[in-house]
Amino acid sequence: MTILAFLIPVTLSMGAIGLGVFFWSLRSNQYDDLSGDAERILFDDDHPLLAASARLSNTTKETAP
Amino acid sequence: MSGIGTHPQTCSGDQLQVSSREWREAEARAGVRLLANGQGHCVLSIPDLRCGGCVAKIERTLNARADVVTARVNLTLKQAVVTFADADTDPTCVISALALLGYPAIPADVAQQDEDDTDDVGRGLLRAIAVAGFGAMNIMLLSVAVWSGAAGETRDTFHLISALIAIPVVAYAGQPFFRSAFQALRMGRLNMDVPIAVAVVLALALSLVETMRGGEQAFFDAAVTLLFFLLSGRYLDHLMRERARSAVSGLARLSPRGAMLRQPDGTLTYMPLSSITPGAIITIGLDERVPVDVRIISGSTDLDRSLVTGEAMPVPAGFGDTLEAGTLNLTGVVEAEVLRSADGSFLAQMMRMQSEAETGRGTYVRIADRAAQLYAPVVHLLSLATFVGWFLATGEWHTAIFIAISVLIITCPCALGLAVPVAHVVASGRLMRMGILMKDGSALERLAEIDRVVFDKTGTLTMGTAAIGCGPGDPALRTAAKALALKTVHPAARAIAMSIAEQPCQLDDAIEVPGFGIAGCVGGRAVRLGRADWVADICLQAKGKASPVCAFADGPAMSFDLIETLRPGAVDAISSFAEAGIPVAMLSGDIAARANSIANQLDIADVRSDETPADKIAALNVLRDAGHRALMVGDGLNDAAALAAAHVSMAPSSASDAGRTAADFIFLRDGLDAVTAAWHMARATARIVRQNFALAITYNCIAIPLAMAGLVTPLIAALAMSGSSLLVIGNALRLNRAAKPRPMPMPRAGGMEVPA
Amino acid sequence: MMSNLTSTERARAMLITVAGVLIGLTMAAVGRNDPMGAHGWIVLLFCGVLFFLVAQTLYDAEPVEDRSTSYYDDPTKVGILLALFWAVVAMGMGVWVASQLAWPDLRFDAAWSSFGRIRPVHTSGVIFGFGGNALIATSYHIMQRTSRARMPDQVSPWFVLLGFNLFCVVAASGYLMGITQSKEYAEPEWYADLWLVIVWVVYFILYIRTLARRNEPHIYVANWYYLSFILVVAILHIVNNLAVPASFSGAKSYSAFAGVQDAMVQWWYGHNAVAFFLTTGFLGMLYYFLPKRAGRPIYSYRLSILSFWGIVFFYIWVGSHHLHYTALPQWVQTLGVTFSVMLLVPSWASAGNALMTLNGAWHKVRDDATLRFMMVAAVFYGLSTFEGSFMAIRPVNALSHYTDWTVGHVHSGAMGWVAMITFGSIYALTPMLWRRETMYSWKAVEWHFWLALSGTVIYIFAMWNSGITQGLMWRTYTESGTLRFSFVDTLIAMHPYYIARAFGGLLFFAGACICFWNVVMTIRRVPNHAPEADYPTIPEAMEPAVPAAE
Amino acid sequence: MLKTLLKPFARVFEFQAKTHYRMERHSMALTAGIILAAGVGGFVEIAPLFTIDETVEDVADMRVYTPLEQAGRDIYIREGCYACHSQMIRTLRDEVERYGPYSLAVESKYDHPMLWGSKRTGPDLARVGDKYSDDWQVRHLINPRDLVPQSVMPQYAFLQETPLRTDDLPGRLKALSMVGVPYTDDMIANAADDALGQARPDSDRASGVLDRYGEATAVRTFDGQSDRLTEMDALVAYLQILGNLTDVAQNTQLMTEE
Repeated sequence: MTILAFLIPVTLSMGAIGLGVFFWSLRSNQYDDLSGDAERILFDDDHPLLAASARLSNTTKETAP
Repeated sequence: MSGIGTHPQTCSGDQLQVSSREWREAEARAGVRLLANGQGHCVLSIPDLRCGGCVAKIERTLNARADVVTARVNLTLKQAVVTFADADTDPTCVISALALLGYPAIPADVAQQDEDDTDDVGRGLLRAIAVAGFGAMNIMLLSVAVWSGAAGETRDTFHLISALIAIPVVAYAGQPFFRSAFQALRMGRLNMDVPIAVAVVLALALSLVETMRGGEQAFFDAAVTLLFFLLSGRYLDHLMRERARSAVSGLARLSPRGAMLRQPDGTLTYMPLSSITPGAIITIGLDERVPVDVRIISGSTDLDRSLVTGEAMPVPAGFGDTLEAGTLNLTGVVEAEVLRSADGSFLAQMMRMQSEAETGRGTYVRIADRAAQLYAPVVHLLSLATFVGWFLATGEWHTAIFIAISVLIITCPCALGLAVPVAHVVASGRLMRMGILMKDGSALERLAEIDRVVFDKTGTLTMGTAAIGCGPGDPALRTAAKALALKTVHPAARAIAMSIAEQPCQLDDAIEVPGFGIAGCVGGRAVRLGRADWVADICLQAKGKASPVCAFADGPAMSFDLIETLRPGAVDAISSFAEAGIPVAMLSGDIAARANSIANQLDIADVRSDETPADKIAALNVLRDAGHRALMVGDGLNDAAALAAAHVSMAPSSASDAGRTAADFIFLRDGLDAVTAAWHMARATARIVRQNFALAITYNCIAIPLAMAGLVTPLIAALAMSGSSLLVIGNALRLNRAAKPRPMPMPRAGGMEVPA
Repeated sequence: MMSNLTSTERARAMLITVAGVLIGLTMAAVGRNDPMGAHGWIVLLFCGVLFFLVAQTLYDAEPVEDRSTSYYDDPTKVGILLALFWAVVAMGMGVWVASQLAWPDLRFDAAWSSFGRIRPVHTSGVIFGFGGNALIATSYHIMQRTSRARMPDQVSPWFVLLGFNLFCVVAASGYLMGITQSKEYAEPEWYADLWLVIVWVVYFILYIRTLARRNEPHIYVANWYYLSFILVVAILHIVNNLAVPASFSGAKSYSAFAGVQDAMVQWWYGHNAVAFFLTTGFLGMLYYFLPKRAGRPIYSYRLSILSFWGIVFFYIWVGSHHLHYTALPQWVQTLGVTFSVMLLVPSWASAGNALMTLNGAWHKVRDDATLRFMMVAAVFYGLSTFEGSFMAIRPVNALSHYTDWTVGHVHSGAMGWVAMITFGSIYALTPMLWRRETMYSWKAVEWHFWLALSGTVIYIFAMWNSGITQGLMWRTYTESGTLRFSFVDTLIAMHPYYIARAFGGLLFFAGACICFWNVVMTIRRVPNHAPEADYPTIPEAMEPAVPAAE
Repeated sequence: MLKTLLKPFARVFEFQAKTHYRMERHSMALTAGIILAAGVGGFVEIAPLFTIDETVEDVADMRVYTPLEQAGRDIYIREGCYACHSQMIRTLRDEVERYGPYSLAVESKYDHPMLWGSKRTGPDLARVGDKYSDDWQVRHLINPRDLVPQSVMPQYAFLQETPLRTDDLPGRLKALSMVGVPYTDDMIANAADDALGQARPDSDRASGVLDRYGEATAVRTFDGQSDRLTEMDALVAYLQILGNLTDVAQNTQLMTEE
């Protein structure tokens, strides 16, 4: 089964990639608000959120207190 | 404004009003943290955030504002993180906007927010679990391959790959255990991590030797899976503590961050606490907490000194009276001279007392560590005996070492490391659904061992808010009293206003005299509601009556007797403890009359009244020295330190912040049945944990002889370990169904009337 | 459609099509005396049509639409229509192929219409054509909505979608001409494989760039599933299709591995193509559209993340359960069994999570056929994964391997889970994309649901019966210890079940046609009569009857 | 286009620099990084020590497919016969009794790609070689229902008329030798002649086939037409050699499992 000498490293490296992605997801705190994120998809108003910087430059907005 | 009352009014009402609004904004602004890029960052705690709809609504309105860069709501922690364009924008307008939406928000304690912003311990554990999981999975694959028949060079290769995976994984994921084991050993005492660390290291070393020798069996998977199970147990334990702590820290802080300082040129500026020195003059506005110990130099007010006496009933204070830090200024705006700096104040002393008491409790050795004391030496001795036995029997040291280490591995401490936290997590989940927050696992263990219960009176056995017993008959006086009562925030007046059903009559030029009461005139006749001796100035009959009194000038005077209603379920709680043969005592800061009336009403024998916080701690220490383990139930208004000193403590959600941080359990609902429910749950959990130990011991009694006989192969070790862990977790999950609290007894008709 | 592209984008698109035409030309020239030449013409035609489409609008006015306030949905719309087109074509092929097994003379007197050549058209057509297009279209929709950000550019989504469809066209036409590598679900030849690698890498980069510019910090779990689908399928595809072409002017190529090594790699790929193409991709679809349509959050979001890591880890190792009792070493087979059985845990975690989400919304499932599609999909996902783990055990596999039972298991997963969740998502997506209140006819959706369900059930029962009968007949001995049935006897016994299977397939195919018709009518005509009850999602009481797990 | 394509990588490089800086700050993460790097480094050095047992038996008399048989195999693949026929006899008693000794790994050692198959609508063909006469195979392929009335197999009559292409055979053998099949240069050069030779027993090329592929190679007019070399010749030649490449299975077969 010399093929395993090829298959095992491939699968181990895929596992390592998985681990790396998990570490990245931890660092970019993807798991902070789980119940909130589950609900968030239900309430999008079907147009994209302006990037924060874009919104600031767009000054026409009302500034009610 | 005629100078009613004997005390000079130096500054006019509206100027002082301004100072209190300024103070509130300054207080909120102090909650904004400056970010690196000059933007302000503020965390608002929004308690009644419930669903995705609220999240979407809040975010849409806040993001639409010009001064907000981003607003992001965290539904799990019920908090909103708002980033402002520039650091000194005022968050109160955002708070009012949220209030408009129907979501009142209070600036969460930003200082505390920093620590658990990046919950490093939790993240570190999660990373270790991920690495251990990755290692365990892949090594398990290679091990299953070897167990199902891969032999010869293939087996050596798989052992080699497992070794290459296991070494970095154990080095990285094992650190929490190695570190704490090393500390424990350095201090010469054994804790649970020592056997774990030894088992893992030896298993790894043995397996490496076997790999080099080309032997058949290696325990790489045992070592890494052991780490994986124990790390998950530790993470569950940490998660539970984190959940309880975030629930507590979400509430507003106790002492304010700064005060309005009277500058030499007469203007009022907001100064942080640290820069206020004795001798400075500060003003304290309406509904503000006194920041430091001060003496009033002008104005008079009513004070809620519950933090000191535990009595919520306001106390008047005037010129020359000293105010302790932490008390709440209710009705009047006063100017006062600072006596001691912030960290010397009464509040700081209270906090210090409490932390000392808490460290005292720290010495409580958790059940797992106690078991480790017993478990570690026995196991090590057994494995040594095996080594010696086999060495004598066969003469080759290698098989002896192999079997000795297999003994060490097979007696995996998963039952200790995993079962106890799982039981506690399940229990805390159940308690959470019953509206009881638990601080950490050890609280549950301690609650199960109590043999004494001590109750605080005000706010715990009684509802804390005053209620009106019977009122006067004359309708004109009742409507006048209602009209007057509506004009002030004084808790007693509010209770009076609530208890009078009729519509308030037309009242003109009502004046509130802080510390005395409210005066006004109805249809030309003067009328006063307040302290008996002050009302007596216009109506002689009022002298000698129990205050508060209401009377027209020279008309009949009537007094309202304020009474305290018992908390629902108080009687049943006491009786269930009595049935279980646990003596109940009551400590109260209140006067003897009221304390005794409530005590005999609940037939509590051991009653002590007029207790200062120090007396309460002394009483608890007496109990502890006598070897009793006391449960203290108090609202912590004045006895936060006592709560910390007791063996285990419980506080209602209405308790002060100091009380909430000190108590081990916080019950959110009003009923006292929560106390008995928590107690039943604690005992059920203790029983389950004992069963788990029994299971672990029987498992070990079977596994160790097997191992000593040398029959343990890595496959059996793996099956035994995961089997025992699953068995023990299954048993812990049984807690979900067991120990259903007895159905809630119907509370008896209404609260009992007790003369205030 | 083209009007939304700016002139530079149209120029770039045209450039790509011109490149495609050139490639087609060279293939046609180089492979003139080899079937590859025909493929050259097909590529030329495909890119030529695209070139013509783009060239026409090259000098039209610039698009006026402000891109920062809307998502880019055109590729999604075209993707859904292509998916349905392929569904109808490939399922039609499926019915034809099934009928050929019942009535062998049901074919044209030409080489291309033999069972051997049109069967892969059915398998690749359904998996890559219908499933692939549906995944690409829904992933475009989901990644933009959950990241609340538009796609980074407007050419690469078209390149991926149309490039993928070129791969499907080349594959299907190739099989009819006899161009195949004979590796199941990886039959297309070496130049088609290379083309798919290019398309797939662009798809991965497009997905990562969209996530990189997301305005919603949290990456929703559906994206995790889609990303793992794209990444792992890329690795599997490359490893399994390593081959040396006989000559660069011919279609024929020889795989790099041989015999038992090739078997291991083929079924390492084979099972993981099922795992990552047909499971994680469509789980991503489930985790987005089911909560959206039911108006309730997933029952336990933490569990969905946990089962993600579970599935990603466990699936990789189970390939060898396809090779029980073969020349594969014994311990590799046992390894496959152990992990196939352990694989049941994360699979049932996802299925359970989906069904518990519907707790408290069962009245919606009763009334709304689209949600019922998704619910039935989750049930079938649970059934087929359990059946898979069960069949991986050696003694059971000894009976089921090489029989129709395997076909039954494949179709309970494909028709019951993959197709149903895709139809549900398409019915949920179409009104949203074309800004319609509801589908053109809710009755058609109900008809499609019942046709699909009965078709699937009939198909599965037919195959279970025929599979088990065949397996048992092969191993029956007479008292005197000789084999009781010859192979032909077992074949005769299969005949009635093949007819039943063809009928089940026909029902399912009819359902797919109704779906295609319904979607087209929804696009073309606004319903004049008020539709009684195709329930748009009304967010009812948000409190789930069962409090969320964590 | 390139710039936009590289933009994400710029961010990746910057991300990598940032993480590197951050890793330095967290000493624990740094040690973990070093251990992992060392682990992978070690892995690469030690890798050559890897010797996974060669489970494929090495047998002297295993021979490669002749060009004609290989062409037949390619036609077998082209027509999709693997969809209904498997070529793997499992280690089960009823299969061994029905089809012959169970297949060993060595027998499919030169199969690029392997044709073990996954469905038996038709019988297993692993040992169909020489089980039926050439003539039976030809008439069965032309119309299966003539010989087996209930068969559902399609008709392949056109094979009898389609001439076999032999000009690309050397290229095919060359490709096969690149993936590990031991074809000698001599075999590759004479591929086309050998293909014709194997179907023309009386022609001069036949002797070349025998001395290149061994005396036991079947040299016959497989499709019964001695004037033309058709695809039928190739396919029948391939079918007749299935199971006979080596007779190690026949003479080393132990009692089957189960």
